[in-house]
Parts: sequence; C-alpha cells; structure tokens
Amino acid sequence: MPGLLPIDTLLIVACAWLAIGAAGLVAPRNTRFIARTLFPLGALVGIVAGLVALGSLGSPAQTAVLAIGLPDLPFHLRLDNLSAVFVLLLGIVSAGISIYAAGYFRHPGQGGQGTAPGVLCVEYHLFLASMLMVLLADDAYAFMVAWETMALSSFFLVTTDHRHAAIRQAGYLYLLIAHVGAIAILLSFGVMTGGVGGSGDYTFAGMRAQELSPFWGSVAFLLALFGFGAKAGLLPVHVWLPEAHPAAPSPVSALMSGVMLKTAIYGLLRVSFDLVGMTLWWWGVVALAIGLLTALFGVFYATVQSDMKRLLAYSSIENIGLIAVGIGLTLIFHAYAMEALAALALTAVLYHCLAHAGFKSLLFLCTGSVLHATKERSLGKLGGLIGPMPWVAWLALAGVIAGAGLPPLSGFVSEWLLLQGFLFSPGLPHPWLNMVVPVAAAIVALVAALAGFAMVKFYGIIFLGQMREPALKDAHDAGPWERLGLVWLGGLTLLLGVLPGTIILRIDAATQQLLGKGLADRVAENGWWMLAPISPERASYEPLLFLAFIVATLLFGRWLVRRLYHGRVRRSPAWDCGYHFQGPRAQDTAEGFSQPIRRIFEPMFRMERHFPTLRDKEPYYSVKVEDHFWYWLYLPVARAAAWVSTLITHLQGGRIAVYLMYSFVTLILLLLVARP
Amino acid sequence: MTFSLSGFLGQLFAIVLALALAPLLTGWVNQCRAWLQNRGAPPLLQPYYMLHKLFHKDVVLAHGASSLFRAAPFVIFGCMVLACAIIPSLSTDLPFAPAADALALVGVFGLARVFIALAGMDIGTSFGTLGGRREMLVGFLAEPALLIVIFTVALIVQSTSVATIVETLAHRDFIIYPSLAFAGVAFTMVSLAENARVPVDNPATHLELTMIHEAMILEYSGRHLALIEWAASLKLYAYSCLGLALFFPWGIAERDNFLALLAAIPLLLLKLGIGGFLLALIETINAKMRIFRAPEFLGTAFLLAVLGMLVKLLLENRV
Amino acid sequence: MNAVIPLSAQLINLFASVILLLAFAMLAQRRVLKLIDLFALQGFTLFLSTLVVAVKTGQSHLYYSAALTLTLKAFLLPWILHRLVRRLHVKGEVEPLINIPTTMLIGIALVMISFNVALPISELSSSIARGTLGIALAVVMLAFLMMITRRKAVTQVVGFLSMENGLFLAATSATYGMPMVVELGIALDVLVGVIILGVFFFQIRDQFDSLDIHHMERLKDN
Amino acid sequence: MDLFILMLAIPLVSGALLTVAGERAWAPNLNVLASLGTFLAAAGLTVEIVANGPRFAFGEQFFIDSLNVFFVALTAFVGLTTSIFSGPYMANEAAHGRLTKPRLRLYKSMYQFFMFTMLAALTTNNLGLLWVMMEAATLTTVLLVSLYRTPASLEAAWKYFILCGVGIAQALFGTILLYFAAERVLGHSGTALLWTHLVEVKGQLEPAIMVLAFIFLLVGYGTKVGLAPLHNWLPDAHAEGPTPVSAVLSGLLLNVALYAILRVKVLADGAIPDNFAGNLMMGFGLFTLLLAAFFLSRQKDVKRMFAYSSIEHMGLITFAFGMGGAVANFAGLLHMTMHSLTKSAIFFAVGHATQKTGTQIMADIRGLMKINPLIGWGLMLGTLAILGMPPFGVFASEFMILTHAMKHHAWATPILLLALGVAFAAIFGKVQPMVFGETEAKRLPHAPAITPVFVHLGLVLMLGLWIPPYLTRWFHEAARMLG
Repeated sequence: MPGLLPIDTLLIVACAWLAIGAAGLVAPRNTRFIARTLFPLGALVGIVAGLVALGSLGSPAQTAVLAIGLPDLPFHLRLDNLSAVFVLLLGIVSAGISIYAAGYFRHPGQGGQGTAPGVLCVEYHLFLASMLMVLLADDAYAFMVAWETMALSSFFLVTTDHRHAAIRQAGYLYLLIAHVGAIAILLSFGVMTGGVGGSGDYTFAGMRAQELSPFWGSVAFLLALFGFGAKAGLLPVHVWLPEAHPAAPSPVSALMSGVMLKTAIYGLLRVSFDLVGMTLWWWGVVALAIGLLTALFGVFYATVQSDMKRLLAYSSIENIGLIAVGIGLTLIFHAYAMEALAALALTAVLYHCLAHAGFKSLLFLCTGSVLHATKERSLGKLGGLIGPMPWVAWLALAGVIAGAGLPPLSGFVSEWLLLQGFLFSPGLPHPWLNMVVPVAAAIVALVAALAGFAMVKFYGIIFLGQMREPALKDAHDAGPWERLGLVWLGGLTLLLGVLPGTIILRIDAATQQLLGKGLADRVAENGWWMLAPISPERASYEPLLFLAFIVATLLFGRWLVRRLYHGRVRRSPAWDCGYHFQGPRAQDTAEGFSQPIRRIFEPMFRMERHFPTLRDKEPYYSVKVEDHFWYWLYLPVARAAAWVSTLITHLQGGRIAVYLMYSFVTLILLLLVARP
Repeated sequence: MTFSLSGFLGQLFAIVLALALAPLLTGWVNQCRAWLQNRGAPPLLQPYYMLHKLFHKDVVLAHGASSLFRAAPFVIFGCMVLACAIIPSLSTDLPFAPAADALALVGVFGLARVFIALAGMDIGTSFGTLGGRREMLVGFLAEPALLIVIFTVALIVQSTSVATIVETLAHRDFIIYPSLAFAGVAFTMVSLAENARVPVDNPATHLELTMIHEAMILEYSGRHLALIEWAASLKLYAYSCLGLALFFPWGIAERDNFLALLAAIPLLLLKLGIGGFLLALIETINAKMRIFRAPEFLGTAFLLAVLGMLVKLLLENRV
Repeated sequence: MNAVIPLSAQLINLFASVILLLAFAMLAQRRVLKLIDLFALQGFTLFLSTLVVAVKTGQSHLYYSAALTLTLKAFLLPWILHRLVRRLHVKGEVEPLINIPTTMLIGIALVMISFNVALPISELSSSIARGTLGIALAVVMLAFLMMITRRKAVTQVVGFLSMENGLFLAATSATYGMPMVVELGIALDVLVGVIILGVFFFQIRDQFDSLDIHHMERLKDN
Repeated sequence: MDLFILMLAIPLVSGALLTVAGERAWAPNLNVLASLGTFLAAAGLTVEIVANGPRFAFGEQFFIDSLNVFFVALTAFVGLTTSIFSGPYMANEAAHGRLTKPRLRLYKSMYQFFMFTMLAALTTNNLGLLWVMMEAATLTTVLLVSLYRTPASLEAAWKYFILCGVGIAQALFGTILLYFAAERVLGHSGTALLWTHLVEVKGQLEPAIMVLAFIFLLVGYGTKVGLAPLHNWLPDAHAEGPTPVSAVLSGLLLNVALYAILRVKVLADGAIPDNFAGNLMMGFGLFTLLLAAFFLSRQKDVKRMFAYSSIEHMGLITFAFGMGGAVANFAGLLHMTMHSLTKSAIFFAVGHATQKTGTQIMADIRGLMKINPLIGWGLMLGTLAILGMPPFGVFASEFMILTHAMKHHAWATPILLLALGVAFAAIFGKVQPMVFGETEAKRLPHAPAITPVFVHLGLVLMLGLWIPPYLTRWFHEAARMLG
C-alpha cells in the first residue's frame, strides 16, 4: 500500500495481534481453530512486522501521536533505527515461535492445562503486541503501559498451568521483580525529566532536551540499569528467570527468553545512549562488572542444572551478562569519544541480541518438543532421543553450537566482535582502565568455554546415549508445524552465522543513530561475505568460506574414502569391558556430568548433598544446588519486611481504648506542634 | 583480496603438506619417545600403515549409534583440515586465511571438541560419557587460556589475523617480550592438554580410569577411527605450526616469494622435528596426573596467559 | 482590663466553669448511675448557659436550642441511660483502666493544653464570653480522656455525650449558636445515635453476656 | 421536575418505603430500581451542570458545581452497581441462613438512606449540614455493618461507631471554629457556614483560628477517610459487614469524607500561608500509605486485606491533594474514581468468592479460576488494577501522582514507591493462590451478578488508556476549583 508509513503498518500489526487474540475468545475451547488458524495468522503478522522493520532500517525516524493515553500525555510513538532492529527481532523470531505454537498447543490437556486455549491465545498475542508497543513507545507513559502489560501478559502465560504451587510461586516472583524493576524505570524517567524543578515533560523528546548534571545523569542510568536489569536477568535480580522459564509452556519460555529479555536490553540502550544525554566512563565499568558477574554466575549455574529448561534459563542469564559486558564496553568507548570502537562493541551487542533470540528460542522450543514426546523435564530421565526425534535433535544441535559460541553459527559472530572490541581497550586514555578491561576478556573467554560445557551437557544427555527410561522408546518426533517453527529458527541461526556482513550492513543504522558512527563502511568495503570490522589485516572472519570449507572437506573426504576403500558397516553391541550388566544407568547422570564443575568451583554454589552410607537400606545420592543470592539478599529483605510488618500490626491490637488514644494523641500533637 | 593462482596453489600445497606431514609428526614423536624411554621404536611411518589398515577395515557400529556418531569423524576431520589450512606453516600467502583469524581458530578447535565429546556420549556407555565430560572439562580451561595467549600476541601485533601476526613478528627487530615468554609457557601447557598428551592425558593408554581422548573414541572403528586418528595428528600438527607461527615465525615465506617458500619447507621440517622431540621429552620426564590435578594444571596455564597479558599491558604498552 | 464585665458574661463564665468541674467530676466518678446523674447535671448547666446567651443576645433560635438541650440532655438521654443500666443490670462499679489520680493529673494537663491552644483565639473573640472556648475544648478533651480510660460500653457512651456537651458549649457560648438547621440536625443525630446505641447494648449483652468492652478485642491483626 | 430534588427524593422515599414494605417480594427490585432512578437523575444533573455551570438548590443550602457533581455521578453509579450486585448476594446470604427477612428489610432501607445521606453530604453548601449528613451516614452504616449480629460484627460496629463518633465530634468542633472564624467576617447571619460565601472571603479568615479548625476537621473527617493512625475502625468494619456494604464503604463513604476535607482545604489554603493544609495532608497521606502497606502482608481475611488496601489508596489520594496544583488535584480525583470503581469491583468478586467457598480466610480460598472463571478473572484483574498495573486506570493516576511528586516533592518519591512495592508484594502474593490452583466448590442457589464487576473493570481499563475529553475537561474544572 503506497502512502502507508512503516510506523502505521506496525500499529496495524499491533492491532492485528490484538484482534487475533480477541478472536481466540470467540471459541475459547476450540483448540483446532485457535491453533491452526489464529497462531499461524499471528506468525504471518510477525513476518510482516519483521519485514516492515527491515525495510525501514536506515530511513529517518517516524513519529506518531495516538489519541489515547493521558490527557496531557497522549501516546507518542516513534520508529527509529534502534526500535527497528528490535522490531525486526521480535517479528522474525516470534513468527517462528508462533508457527511452532500452532503445533504445540494441539494436545488438549497439554500446554493449555488450567487455562483455556482461547485465553492463552489472548495472552500470547497481547504479549506480542505489548512488546511491539514497548519498542515503539516514545513517552514514559506509553512505555510504562506497554512495559507492564508485557509483564502482566507474560505472567499469565507463565502461570498457564497454575495448578502447581511451584508454578504459581514462580509467577509471583516473576511479577514482583518485574514490578520492582518497573518502579525503578519509572523513577529513572522521572530523573531524566529533570527531577525537582525539571521540565516534567515525560515524552522522550523532552528527556533528550533535558540537561542533567552528572550526578543526576548517573542516578538515572543506575536506576535504568537496575530496572531493565531486573527484566533482563542481571545479577542480583536474576532469580525469577530460572523459576519462570521452566514454569512456562515452551513457546512462552522461548518468547520470554528470546524476545522479552531483549526488550530490556533495548530499554537500557535507549536510556543510556539516547535519553540520558551523557556518558560517564564509570557507567561502563559498572555495566561491565555486573555483566561479567552475571555471565559467570549464569554459566556456572547452567552447567550444574538437572532440569533442561532451568539449564537454558541460566544460559540466558549468561548471555544477557555477555550483552551487558558489550554495553559496558560500548559505554566506556563512547565516554572517551572512541566512536569507531564503540560502534564495534555496540554491533556486538545488537548482534548478540539477534543471535541469542534465535538460538535460545530454538533450544526452548526443542525442549518443548522433548517435553511433549516424553513428559519429562529432568535430564536424568532422558537420553537417546536423537533416534526417535531426529528433526528436533539435529535442529537442537544447531542451537547448541550457536549457544556454545562456536563457528560457523550465530553465537560466534557476536562473541568474536566482542573480543575484537576488547582488543582495543588498551588504547583507552585512562591509566588503569586500559589494563583492567582487557582482563575482562579473559573472563568472557572462560564464560564462552563454560557455555560449551553446559551445551554439551544439555545436548548429550537429552539426545545422545542410551535412553535412561524405558518409556522414552515411545517418543515421537515433532509434528509438521513444530518442525516448521524449528526449521525457521534454525535457519535464522544459520543465516546469522554465515552472513554477518549482510546483516551488520542492515543493523548498522541503529549503531549510527546511537553513536554517529557505524561499521557499515568497512563491511561494505570488504564485501558482504567477509567480516572485517577494522581492516582485513587486523582481523577477519568469513563464515561462509569457513562453512563451505568444512562441508567440502566433509563431503570430499566421505566420497574419497568410499571411493578408495568401501562403505561397509557392521552392527554389534557396544563394548562392555567384559562386564555384561552395562545398562543405561551406567551413563553419566546430569549431576555426574557436571560434578567436575561443582568440585572446582565449590564456593560458587550453595549445595546440599546427601551421600549414601554403608548401612543405608536404600542408598541414594542427591545434590541440591541453590542460589547464594537467596540467602544473601532475598531472604534478609523478606525477613526485614516481615519484621516491620509484625511491628506495625501491633498498632491494630483490638483495644478500642488504645485506638481512641491514637486519635487523642494525634490531635494533641497536632494542636501543639502544627503551626504554619 | 585477490585470488591469485599462486596463492591458491600455495594454499592447496599447505593443505596437502599438512595431511601428509601430520601422521609423520605423530610417528616422529612416538619414535622419539620410545628412544627416550629406552624401548624399541615403531617405524616412523607406522601411523600411515595404521591409517591404511583402518580404512580397509569394516566399520563396527554399536547398536545405539546415531547419525551424529557417524558424521562426527568427518566434521572433526574437516575442522582440523581447516585449521591447518589457515595456520601459516610455509607461507603467509593463504587465500583461506581470512576465513578465520586466531579467535576463530580457537572456535574451530572448540567445534571439533564439541563434536568429539558428543560422539563420545552417543553410544551411552559409561566410558563415553566419562570421556566427554573430561574432555569438556579440559576444554573449558584450555580454551580460554589459548584465547588469552592469542590475545596477548594480538595486543603486541595489533591484529588477530594469524598471517599478519607472523608477518609482523618476523619483521620486527628482535625484542624480548616478557609477555611472550609467559604466553609461550601457557601455550605449551595448553597444547599438551589439547592434544591429549602427558601429563594431562596419555595417548598410549587404555587404562579406563585415566582415559580422556581414548575413552571418547572407544567405540570408533574402521574408517571413522582412521579419520579421528588422522584428525588428532592434524591437530598436533596444527598446534605445532601455530606455536611456531606465534613464537618462532622466522622463515615462513611471505606473499609472492617463491624462493622463500622453497626454503621454508626444510626449515619447517627442522622446527617440527625439534618440537616433536621436545614434546617426547616432556612426556617422558612427566607422569600422568590425576584427573583432578588437570584443572590445576590448566588453571596455571590460564593464569600464566593472563599474567602474560598483564605484563604486556603494564610493561610494554609504555614502550 | 478595667471594663466592668457584664453580668451575663459572668454568668456564662460561671456556668462554663461548672461544666468543666462536672467534667472533672465525671472523670473521677466510679459509679455508673452517679456518672449519668452528673451527665444530666452537666446538660442542665449547659441549658442554663445557653439560656443566658439567648437572653443576652435575644436570638430566638437560641431559645429553641436551650429547650432542646434541656429536654434532650438533661432529661431524655439520662433517662434512657438510666433505664438501660437498670434493664441491663450493669454492675455499679466503673473500673477505670488507669487509676483515678493519674487520670486527674492527665486531665489537669489537658486543661492547660486546651487553654493554651484556645488562648490566641479567645482574644479574637467578640462575644461576651471569650474564655468559654478554652473551657469547651477542655471539656471535649476530658470527655475524650474518659472514653479512653473506661472499660464499660455505657461509660464510653456517657463520655461521648459529654463530648457533645462540650461542643455545644463551644457552639452556643463562643459563637452564639450555629444556624438552626444545623443545630436541629446535630440534635437529631445525637438522639438517633443514642437510640441505636441502646439497641446495640442489648445486642452486645446478648452476644457477650457483658457490657465490658474488653470482650470486644478480638478483631485485631497482631 | 428538578433533577436534583429527584435525586435526593428517590433514595429518601424509597428508603422509607422499604422500611415499611421491605419484606415484599418486589423489594429487591425496588432497591435496584431506586438506585437506577437515582443514577439517572444524577447523570441528568451531571449533564446539566456540565452544560450550564454551577447551581444552587433550596435557597443556598445546596450547591452543585463541577467538583461535587463528579462525586455525585460516581456515587450514584457505584450505588447502582452495588445494588445490582447485592440482589443475588443478599439472597444467597438469606438462603444460607445468615440473614433473616427483617434484616434484609433493614439492609435495603438503610442502603437507600445511606445513599441519601451521602448524596446530601456531597451536594450541601452548608458545612454544618455536611457534618450532620456525615454523622447520619455513619449511623446508617453502623446498622449495616452490624447486620449479621455476630459477635465479630457487633464488635466491629461498636468500634466503628465510637471511633467515628469521636472523630466526627472533632470535626464538629472544627466546624464550630470555622463558623467562629467566618462569623467575624460575614457577620452573625445564616450565611457564615455556606461554602460559597466562605470561599469568597477565604483570604480574610483569621489564620490562627483556621489552623485549629483545619486540624480538628482533618482529624475528624480523616478518621472517616481512614488516615493512619485514625484508621483502626476501618478494617474491622469492612471485614465484618456484608460485602455490598464493604463495597460502598470503601468505594463511596471514604470518598465523601475526603470530599469534606477537600472543601475545607480550599478555605484553609486561602486563609493559612505556607501551604499548611497541604503539608499536613501530605504528611498524613504518606504515613497512612506506608503504614497500610506494611499492614497488608499480615492479613488473613480477604476483606480485611482489601480494607487496608483502601486505607493505602486513601493515603495516596490524600497525599495527591496535599501536593495541590492542577495536575495533582486532577490525579487525585482520577485516583478516587479509579479506586472507587476498582475496589468495589474487587469487593463484588470477593463477595461471590467468599460465598462460593464459605470462608473469608484467604488460606482456605483456592482455585477461583476453576470454580468460576469469571469471578476468578474478575478478582485477578481487579487486584492487578488496584495494584497499579497498567493498562488499568489506577496506573494512570498513580503515574501522574508519582511524576508530580518527583517534580515537586522528590523526597516523598522513595516512600511512595516503597509503599507501593510492599503493597504489591503483599496483596498479589495472597490473591494469586486464591485465584489459581485446585479446589472444590459448591453451587449457590442464586446465580451471582458478575456484570457489575466487569462493567467497573471495563471502565477502569478504558480510563487507563483513554480518558474522554469531556471527562478531562470536567476533571480539570474540578481540579481548578480545588486550587
């Protein structure tokens, strides 16, 4: 349609999502209609959103003002390049998830437990629409409305199966932390309007126009870091994430981990680079430090999990940590006006957002298929699923390789860019920063390697080896819709992996918008197939060649071997060391696999272990790994609040004489004290 | 970047040379080790015989083996060939070199490691998973150490492209970089671990409790085993070449310098020969560690690498 | 101030003082029936002072007010309360929560506070009895205190009504009475309130077997 | 016929009628019908005032301007929906044997009288009459609270009566002082208590008297608003009375009391310098908010908890009006509307839920979503709305209050946010398990009236996203009048 601006199209997209959701209420129990008609429609709408965003990248920002909102503050919307990158992410990734969901919600009693499919459909599409609005919002009110609607709809999605107390608690924790975070964000906006005596203009344009002192700028940044960090899962407000992701149905986990966490990153970028209007170098250090801690923490805990979705959730924490590291690095470079390098780091951030959205959604969806096929979430009861579920298994492999940050898939590109960024940090004009920051690269490297460990554990224990439970033999592969969704995301992961140049050329508009400088020139100079952000002599990466080489060697080698020798295969039992009772139980359990990590990094974990003794009639071994933060932070806070409450409830002691006395004393005090 | 014919031929030659030389290097190390340990040495060409024999044999697959198990040897082999293709052994004029810089090289090794660990877990025997777990344990410690070694060098050279590193280092006046010394020690330790050598692993053992590499490939046979063994040789070759490129880059031919290329071949053989002997020496005078000493060993390597980087930043940035 | 204080003002001040005194007496009184009698006496004094104001200012509605006070506060309400106490067999003793001397001391302090608070306002007053506002405030405060320190429902109600007396004193003496419609409304409210309370007493006794308010301490949060 | 007189006459007459004939079969319908009539009259009156501006009635004794017509419309509306809700609710209570026919009659007649007193209190121009009507409202609601005649309800009613009686006595003293001050300016005439006259001379009122008067009025009416530490009657009365009564207490009576304070504040602001009244209200508001928030987490009874939530919101509104200025007043009025609508919707849902499960103890209520999805969703959405979750309108007003506070009273912001956060944690943590989970339920003899719940929530949702321009104008007008 000519004359229809991208922002209008996106508004129509949001409305379409809402309409699709509402259509779910027409026949709330008609699973077939909802799954086969509405969810694919939602996917289609998502693709439209993605394409529109892709098309609008590089064009000037568009704004719109809606007739709704507060009387003095109607909804302001704005589609600029930063938003467009994230809308692209939202549209493309959610399309895959929606397609998958069309197949996932097919079973009555599965996925839709407790909540009618129609209601689920409403919540799901409301969630999508609110995320889109978060990305488009251009004033604090619209942003907060969209932000909290997003939290709310995802909360309902998380508690879809609300019959389990654990799921309810997870939902509660999630919404509570989201709310606390939202409060911090609101405060941050307030500070950015100038606080006391400020303009009080809550449009983003007003915030941009506001000149803040360094102190208040820092306050705004730290509040935003806390608020968005609470949504993204940064330490120490990460605790909801490993609870909520496993509790939610898999498409929802995928959407939350893949897309929703990125909206928090979007918000942080929006505030730090666009709204607050200044950058101090130590902000970067704070973000970097928190990011490193988060990444380390996330990956450590990911390796020791025994629940597949919890493992992925902790892995998300790790990835968000890496993204925060990237943001920190960008801030540091930006503060010293080293814009080319800041652009490098920021590209790494944006790229990792895209990459993580793709592969983590893919992995969560794979766990969904596994869950469907086996009704099992515990790693200790899975195994050998590559046999019955080859589609899921091979696509999961793509996700795992990307998740481990290995070439030639998507996760590697961003880690590579990030490390390249670190290589330049010794050039920082600050005496100790230029020494300390490169060391952070060592931690990033450690995190990446540990992520590999976690991913191998995840994949090996679920899909490889022997089946640990006999019931797994009946597992079936994913249905056509689910496959389509998985293939979509798998393809995305591959594309992001092998075409970094092309993609960076597109998303560079956002970098240029935020920093005034981008990588596009360099990338365009060296050709679309090559990624050389500075110059090919300095560093280069050609994933397409890389992949082609390995595939060619693989095929050529196979052809040659068959040609020169033969292709004969014989089957026999596995070698049993002469011990005939080797069953599936001889394999490593999930706990066993991560035992070295637990042993090496023991102080990081809070463990409760039970060892069998000789006298046990039914000997067993168990280990429970808990988060230190519960005991260091959350329980003390909860206890303090409870203590205050107990203290205060004494005021309501039931005696009317005492109540009268309150009134009496208040009156007398006011009479004596209150003077104008 | 132009794809000159000479460059392409040089690249092809480097790959063929790697494929050919790698088993020889393994044989040489084995022979040296036998000499040092006072036992009769196998023939120098023993690895070739073995590969030939294995390729001839039927593949015996366990019942539970999946398609991943069968694909893994090819992937691993492909990764190692790629690694050898981009590490300058003779010449820095390698058209494939921009495909992956030193960081991506670490990624290639990581990819191979993930596949071999997964393949080890695939059959579902106790050894396979044990091997996979230990391999990943070694990997997550060795990989960052290697990365930091490369980082240190890259900081000196201001590039992560291996070819540029070699060119720059070879052209520089001889300056003693203390950081390079640290990095070199760390690199050696990492190489030992990565190539399943004593003191972290013992390539010659099949004693169950100490195996790492062998535990994973226990179920492989025939051409699959041949490819994996060949890939292991290639890995050793690649690491050796990488070490040479990073720390002894002299003699590697540069672009469009045909004569130097000819001179580079004997020089490479000489350097590899010395390197192989030293490796055998290290393996002889050390004893295999307990598996839980390995993290300490690699932790030390990691620490040395970071220390090297710090030294670079502290001392040499001022220069 | 050398000006001769007019008789009416002297009378009003006198009656106000008597009301204050009666408030103290009520605070010290231990027996329920005596308390009601004192309340009736307070009402009667209030009637007298209202009458004086009415005569002095000649406002007709103050006469109605005075009549209303007489019937309601001096006769009707005490009568209702008397009946209630007898019908409900309330024990004669009133057990205070705080002992009487302490209550009195607090009462003295309250009077001082009230006077202190009312002093700047009294000086602005153009009416003949400028001091009465402070006294009225003190009566309100003392009634408040009585409500706090007594544990019988009936005594709390008497305290409540005594507080209304204080208010009424303020309304008539200090301001020469509120508009008629308001006063009627106030009177109606008080009457209805007492009737409702009367019904309440029976229900409370039915449910708790006592009019002791410490039975009614079960709704609480701690 | 004059709509205003009609509006006051309908509840008065139907109240009297119901006192006599409240046991007839058509009585519940009459109750709804009368409320509908009141609402229609109020709506018509609103249209009239919005179109023609303020007007007097009964001489100058009654005065309707855009400020109180807003409260009138709200009161009549919630009165109507509550009467719709209370039909099946009370029938169910009677079916369970908790209420006898005479009590039902008492309920209906008192309900209408209560509506009358509130509407009269809102529209009167005479501050003395305002006091009389407030006292009368107390008396009617005391009877409503004690309707069950259980020990607990009697105790609650007793506390309510005594505490509010004493409170309102203080308000009377304040009114007398106000009269005393006004008399010096306006002379000893009947006009000295008429707000319209007072407001014209507010600058001449003696500050020293006005300070005292305002303190007494604030403490007095504040008791009824539920300002801490004068709030103690409120949770008891809400928890032990019938649920429709809790709904109107929370949704309407507190508003009316606050309205009284607002009227007086306008005068005090004119007379006393340095924003004395505003500061006092801000202090009370914050204290109340904080205290109520911490009370919430210890509650076991669902109605009691929402009563504390009402206290909390009254604190917030008081704070907003205390800040003063067009934006804050607007936000305060908006928040009052939102709170009334939302809280009464919650009480409707809670009422049905407690009837279905037979208990008010939250730990024993589970799985409302399964018992009746509409009640479950109603309670869930209502709770989220009252907690200030967008896109519901409570958030809109809280947003405005918070942003205004950030701009002008930054020191208060952390306290506000702390309280809101604590309240969120407490309430949501308790409601969520009630709504979710598994349970057994019994059937009720009379189908519950769900419509009011969703009508209210729909309005709240709409106002969160879009406030109609005429409503905005009207609110602005009212906010301007508050200064």
